[in-house]
Amino acid sequence: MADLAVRNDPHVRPRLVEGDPSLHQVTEAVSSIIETRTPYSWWIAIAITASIAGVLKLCLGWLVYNGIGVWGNNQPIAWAWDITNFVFWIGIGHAGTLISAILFLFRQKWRTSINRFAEAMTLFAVACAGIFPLFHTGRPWRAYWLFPVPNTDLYMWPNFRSPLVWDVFAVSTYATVSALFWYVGLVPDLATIRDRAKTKGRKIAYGVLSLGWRGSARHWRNYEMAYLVLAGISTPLVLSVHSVVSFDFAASLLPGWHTTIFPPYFVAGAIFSGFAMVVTLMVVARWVFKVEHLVTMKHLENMNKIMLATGTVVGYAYASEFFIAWYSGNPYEKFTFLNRAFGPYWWAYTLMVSCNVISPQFFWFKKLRTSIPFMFVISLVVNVGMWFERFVIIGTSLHRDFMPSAWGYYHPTIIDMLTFFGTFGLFLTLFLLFLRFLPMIAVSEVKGMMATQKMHDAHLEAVAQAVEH
Amino acid sequence: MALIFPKTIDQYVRIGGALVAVMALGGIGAYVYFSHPLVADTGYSPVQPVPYSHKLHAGTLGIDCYYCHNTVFKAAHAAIPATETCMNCHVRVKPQSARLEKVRNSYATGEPIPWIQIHKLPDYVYFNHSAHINAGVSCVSCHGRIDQMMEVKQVKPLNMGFCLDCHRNPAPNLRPVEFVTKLGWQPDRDPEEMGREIIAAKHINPPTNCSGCHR
Amino acid sequence: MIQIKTKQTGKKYWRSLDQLAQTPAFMEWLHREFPSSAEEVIDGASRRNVLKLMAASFGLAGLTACRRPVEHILPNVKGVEDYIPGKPYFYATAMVHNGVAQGLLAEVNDGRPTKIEGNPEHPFSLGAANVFQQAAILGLYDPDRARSPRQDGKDVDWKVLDDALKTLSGSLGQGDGLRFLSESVTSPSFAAVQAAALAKFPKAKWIQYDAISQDEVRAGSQLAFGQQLVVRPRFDKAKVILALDSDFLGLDADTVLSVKEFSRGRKVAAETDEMSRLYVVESRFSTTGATADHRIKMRASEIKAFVSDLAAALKVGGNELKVVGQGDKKSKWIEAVAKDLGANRGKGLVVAGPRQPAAVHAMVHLINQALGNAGETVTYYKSTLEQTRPQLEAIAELAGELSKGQVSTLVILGGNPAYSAPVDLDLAANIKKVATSIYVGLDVDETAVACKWSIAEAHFLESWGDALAPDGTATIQQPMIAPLYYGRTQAEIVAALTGYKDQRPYDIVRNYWTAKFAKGDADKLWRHALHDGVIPNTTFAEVKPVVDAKKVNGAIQPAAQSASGMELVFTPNWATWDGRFANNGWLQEIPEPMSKITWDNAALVSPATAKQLGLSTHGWMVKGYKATDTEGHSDPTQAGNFVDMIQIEVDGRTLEAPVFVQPGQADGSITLALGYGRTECGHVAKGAGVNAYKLRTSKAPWIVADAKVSKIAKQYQIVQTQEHGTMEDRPLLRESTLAEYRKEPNVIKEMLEVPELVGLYGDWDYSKGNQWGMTIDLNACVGCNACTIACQAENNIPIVGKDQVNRGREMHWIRMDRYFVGDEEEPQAVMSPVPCMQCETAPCENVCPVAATTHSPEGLNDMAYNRCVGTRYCSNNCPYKVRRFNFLAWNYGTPEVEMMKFNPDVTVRMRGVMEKCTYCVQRIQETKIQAKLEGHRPIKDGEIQTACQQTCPADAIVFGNINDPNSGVSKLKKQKRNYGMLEELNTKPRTTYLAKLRNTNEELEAKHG
Amino acid sequence: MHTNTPELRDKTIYGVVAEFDQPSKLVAAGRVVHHEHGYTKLDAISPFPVHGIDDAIGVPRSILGYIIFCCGSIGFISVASLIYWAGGISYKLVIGGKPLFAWEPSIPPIFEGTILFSAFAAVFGMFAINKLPQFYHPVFNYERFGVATDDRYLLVVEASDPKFDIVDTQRLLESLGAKHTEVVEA
Repeated sequence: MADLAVRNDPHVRPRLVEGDPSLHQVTEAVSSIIETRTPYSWWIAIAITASIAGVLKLCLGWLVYNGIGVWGNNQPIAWAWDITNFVFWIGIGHAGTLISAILFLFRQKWRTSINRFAEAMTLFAVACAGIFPLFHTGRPWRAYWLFPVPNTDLYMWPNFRSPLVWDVFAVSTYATVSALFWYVGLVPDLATIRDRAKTKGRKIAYGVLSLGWRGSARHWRNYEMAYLVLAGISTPLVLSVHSVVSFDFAASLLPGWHTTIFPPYFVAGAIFSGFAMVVTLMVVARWVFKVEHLVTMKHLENMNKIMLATGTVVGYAYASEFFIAWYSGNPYEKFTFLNRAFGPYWWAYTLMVSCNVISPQFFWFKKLRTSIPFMFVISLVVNVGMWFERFVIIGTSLHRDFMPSAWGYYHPTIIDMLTFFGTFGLFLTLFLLFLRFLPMIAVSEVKGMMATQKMHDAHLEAVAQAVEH
Repeated sequence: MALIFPKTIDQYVRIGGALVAVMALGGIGAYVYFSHPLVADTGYSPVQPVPYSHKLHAGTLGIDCYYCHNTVFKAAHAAIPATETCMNCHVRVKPQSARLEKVRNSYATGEPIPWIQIHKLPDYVYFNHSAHINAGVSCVSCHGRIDQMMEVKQVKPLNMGFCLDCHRNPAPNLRPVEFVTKLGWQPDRDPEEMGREIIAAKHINPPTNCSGCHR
Repeated sequence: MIQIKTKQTGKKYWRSLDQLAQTPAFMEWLHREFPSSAEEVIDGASRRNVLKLMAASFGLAGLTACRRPVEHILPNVKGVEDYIPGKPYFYATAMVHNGVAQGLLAEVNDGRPTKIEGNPEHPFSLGAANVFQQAAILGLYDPDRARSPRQDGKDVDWKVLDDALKTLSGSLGQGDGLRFLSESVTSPSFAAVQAAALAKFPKAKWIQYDAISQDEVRAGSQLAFGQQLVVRPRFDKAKVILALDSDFLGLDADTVLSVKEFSRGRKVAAETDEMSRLYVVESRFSTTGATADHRIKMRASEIKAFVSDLAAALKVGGNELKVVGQGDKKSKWIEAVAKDLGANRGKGLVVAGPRQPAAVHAMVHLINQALGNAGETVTYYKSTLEQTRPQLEAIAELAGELSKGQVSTLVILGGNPAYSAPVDLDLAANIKKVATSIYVGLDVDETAVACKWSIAEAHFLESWGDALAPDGTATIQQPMIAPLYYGRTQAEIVAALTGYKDQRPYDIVRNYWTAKFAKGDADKLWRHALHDGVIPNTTFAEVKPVVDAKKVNGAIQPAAQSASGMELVFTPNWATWDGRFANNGWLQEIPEPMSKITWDNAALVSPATAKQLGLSTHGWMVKGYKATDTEGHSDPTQAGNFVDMIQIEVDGRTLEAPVFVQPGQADGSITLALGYGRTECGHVAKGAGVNAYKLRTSKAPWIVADAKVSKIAKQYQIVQTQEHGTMEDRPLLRESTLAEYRKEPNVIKEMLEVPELVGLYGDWDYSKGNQWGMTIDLNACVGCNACTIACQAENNIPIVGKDQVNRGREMHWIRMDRYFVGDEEEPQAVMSPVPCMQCETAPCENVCPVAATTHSPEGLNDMAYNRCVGTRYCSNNCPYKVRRFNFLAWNYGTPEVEMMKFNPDVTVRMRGVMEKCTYCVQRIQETKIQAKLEGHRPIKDGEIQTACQQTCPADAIVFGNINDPNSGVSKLKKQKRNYGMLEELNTKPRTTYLAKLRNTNEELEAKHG
Repeated sequence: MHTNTPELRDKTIYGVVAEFDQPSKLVAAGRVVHHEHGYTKLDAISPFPVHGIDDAIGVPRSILGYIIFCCGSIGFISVASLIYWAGGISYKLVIGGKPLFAWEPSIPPIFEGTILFSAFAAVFGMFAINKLPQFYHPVFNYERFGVATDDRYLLVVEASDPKFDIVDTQRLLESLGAKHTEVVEA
């Protein structure tokens, strides 16, 4: 009765955990996933993804053996799918940190159910992204020259004016910090798994991983401080990473690249694609692992709202690029953008706009926003669109720049395609391992969130009873 | 709950951690040492087909480097002498010596003597002997005291850093041209100061940009 | 002396490579680097995977930085007098091209000729060389060259051949049934051997035949003057030039002199300077047409009518023909040109191309005489080596004799006639009927296969010889290296066969000349001749002939025009000439100047004709981002360069050829280049183009009046280095008219309005010391590609093959840009080489993450290959797109012998690194060091020449110190014509351009550009 | 009947553990034990950070923040000086006509360096202060320790506490609503 009153009260947020489970049930729900016997379906899945990752390995081997020529890159399109894939994956890698850091700072309680998942995704996406800057070099075995390695031999240092060196700093920092952030979050949950472990092997394995965590109040004290600071520094970090990636283009003088709008535009795009990927994976995972009550429609809907917002920002960026191209009166700029939209790559451009700007607009409607199959499809569409956004930016700007005599066109080779395809294999393989061996939901955080919610409810009940009298 | 780890575990963990740290540092140290040009690039001293002793010829007998390596003042390459050059003397000096057999054969058959190259720069480096010699850089600066070596050995690393050190501050390695082949020569005054004078006199301004050596 | 030296050192090098290739170190390395050893380093489509993998010393040396395989030094055994290892030497020689010789210098590094330059002493080179001469180096080291004598297709020992020749020469008797077939004999000493042979065998015959023959020219002079004369136009003296189907700046130029002299007349320093005017009438859009101030396209077969109308307009001779059946435009044109020529009596010049019939040439002589140009702008010589007999007639007779079996012994000396002779003579088959057929040639080609015996010929860089320049100036051809495969010269073989007094080529040449020299100091004169590359007082006698106007006017009466059928015109081509250079990768990959096609020939048709034939048309005038233009032409970038194919039929014989739509091509006229579609050839030539000789009969060797043409249901992918034809109204290559430039000299600069350009930081100080810079004069450049090949040879630039060019990976450091301007009806074109601009604020440098490309204190944009990791970011950020990336291991495939071409002063780049023009920094460094050794003297202006500058026949490229106000380059940069390409980006390019000026005739100006 | 003798305490007993089923009860109990009875050597163990427990049992403020700040500053300075030294001192190369060192292009690397150092400080600093990894701890001897990482809350009173007495302390805790109490040995 009173309960009902509360539920119907518009001022009360819908619950982030449904069915009002006990803390123990939460622990069960999450832990049991990795404690039960490995299902055959998992073996089959990882067999497939691992072999796809194998394809990636072969492609890279062939690439290193023969040279960049096995890809379709040419003059003038010296960067093509390689950097496109890099930016694509890096972009996807942004949702995780965003959720764990920024939403944390904004005290967005709903993040707790999905942040672990998203952080894992971040790590694996960054791992895939990292492949390309390394292997797109003509002599990968010399790529360490991009790092400021002290050397007694050459007396040479990287050129710190180059956006690529900024990239090296940004991406490596981002990968490291995300990994730390992720692990710190894992420690208490690993302790939980440790204490539930039955076999000696698991006991030792999780015992070592959890570093002997025991949830002492003193630990929690420092822990929360560390977590807060990590969130605090990760927020500017995550924004800086994609800004720096955008500098690769913005800092050049190529029409279509040399644009001040790039940093915010890229960050928005990154968040956009990142959330799309989270939705794609989450929709599947929550269904497979029966955690719908922990990852509720509320979570998904919020993510869809964010996609709607960022998608619209991206659309605005596309529009303003055109406006500036016209308004600047720079003939090269003007040409580049007309060429983008109506030139040889018109199809890529059209695809990009329809996927990234139009498709998310459906999320204005709550009905669609809360329809699992629909959001799944849209999230896939958005991922496609965002890949094409990067290709359009790189490809169409390069293939026709200042000198018509040097214009060209780009045809991907089979190696190009298989390499990109292979990265998905790597990504999913890592993901399956994560789902198998680590708690996919931040148990302790969820519990903490539930506890506060319970207090909140208790308070409301009191109020409700007061009203009844 | 049954303990997973015994009471004593933590001290072992600490000891283990300490060991790992020490080994890591040691590894890095070893790498730096063994990869350092001074260690890695020096000391190469293969056995030559003919047991020719620079110590004897250049040192004891005091034959000028220029007598055999006769192109150093004119050309980029310091020519390896033709067999003929050896025979100039050895038709009379020790004409029967067994150790000179290969030389005599070469002279007779026209088959060159396969000397083994010791001082070798990568093929993307373009070093010009004449430019350095005429500026007053002595052979000794890069080759060491050849005149004291029975078998020639690389004593200078000859890596890019080595070149740059001198190109940035040539003064210590400069001397009047007439002494460049006098490996043991010591100036009677402060070499630095003398070097600076030579630099001023010859407007010596060694390049430190890439195309100075790489083309 | 020289021969001995080169032989010795040459062999040394050779031997040392062999040894290196066998060292365990190398073998181990080879296997470590290429587990699959020989095959497939590069993807299948590349032409290189068929050559086996033998990357010997260079790859090895490149690795010694990290590993240390034992490397041997192999000194000479006997010291060689004043020879310094590693120092290049230059020797004078000459190359015969298109029937005349041009003096050259060959750079020899440790016994390996590595680079060809023009001989400044030689009157027909003046230091310049053309593409064919530049590429001769690669021809010398062509791994597919014939390596030994062959009997019935099997290699045999030289001994066997010598015996065979001895027995044969004994059995020749009076020489009946003995026939010699050679190309035009241009060597006096060889002519002596020839004469001796014919004297010894009176019944024998000697036939001379060139695929690209000058028959019509000779006949023309015979007709006009009643005697054969060498015509020597002097383009520098002419104020008004009319070229009738004459590509005298391109394919019809026998030496580079015509370009040299013409460009002299086009140099404009001050606004007040005079400048010659060039009218061109032609069917194919040639580089000459592109250079012209006024050009109209016209079917080659209508030139005859045109010239007679012109004569009429000029009131020349008795000819009173009225201008009939001529379009208004054309008659206007004729009037204007006639007026101009008339106004410039003695300062005008009319020239006709070798494809035009004798009558046209005769009439041209008549006009030149009537206008008083003869003796002024054109002079005539009496050749000592004249050919009285028309070549076609001679070879036709030979073919007859062969088919009737009247020939017992046929000696073919070069020229590959089995491939290039008129198809109706069916020479290849007829040769087989001969009992003893001997072929002397460089390659195992179609003729070699047809003959019983084929003998490996010595390359001209391997052999002693001599030859005459157009005006008779003689040059001794001396070898730079001993014959790599022990090949023989033609003279040597004939001498052996006919028992000539001298047998060794050296004696044949030397004795011939020393006999001519004054007794006493013959030796001295001989040495001088060798040193200078020119033998003094050997020019032909100049004559002042009179034209028989009556005969000429009689001959010119135009036959009834068969305007109905499609006209087919044959031309030589820029890559293989008449087919002889087909296996030369440098030439195959050089883009044809107007169409930019590489590795192929194609039937050139005009857009209108293409439409008429229902062919898909690539619009090279398509503008902007649109996929097609208003005419519906598709942009080739978007069409993927797949073109339709047509079938051409000429009296019964058919040929399928890809079509290429070329603006400026005369409507109803197809141009098809000879020299492609070789069947018996090396790896490079395989599959390149279609064989136009299959349509070329002795009846119509140049112009087929009515060929039947039909579209066929096939497509073909042609490959170009430049796919977009228009400049998109961007002020990249700027041009104006002389008149306008005189009115408003700032017109060039005003083509671009830029706000004041300010950098975020102050500028670097380049005010001290040598500061290198370059100017490129668009007014002089004729787009001949010589610079590109010179650069390729100087800087060890690899060949990538058709497939890789198609992928956009050609490596040329200095590319030739060609843009069409004006209307599509009568388009003009502007061409210019584009090297690295050496920007002072180079965008490429900022973005390189490892500082592999940085700036030198002398303003060079250095590129350290060994530092490059290959991110290709620099290329993306280069607005001129002049950086080139080693997408694959272009050099690993290089066969051993071909590696002798490498310039030891330039790094051979490995796979995965970026490369680019460096202003030939190796030459700069050499000179700077030389100057230091000579007491730190300043470097003289012009002392350093970049490879492109040195060989440029038009002297369009000038390089030097821009800090020195008196240097040539600074003076040019002060001109009002001077501008920096894309300077609005504030890149501060060191390479700037001098805008093109067209000296237009205002009467025609009004009508069209 | 134990008596509260020091020897006994030091040798064998670590302390008393009391188990609660509500965070609120834990906090309440902690407050009573600490503030009213003046126990000082206390610890609370919970599956998630329980708010208010810190002041309840008197856990001092964390010093982690200062550590992080210092390391962050070190990161800033070291990267900035690296760039300055590499381009401006070690090898002066003219690149694109730009000055040998300028702040604008150096900002991104410096920023990232600062972040990286701070992050390391935050994580490893936290582990250090918490003395992790520590694979053995007496509270693990608590029979039902597993529940502490699931849904129960433990209050630990160490034997080293001067006011500690096995009997009294245990009683006290039970009186505060502990579901279960137990003495754990060291």
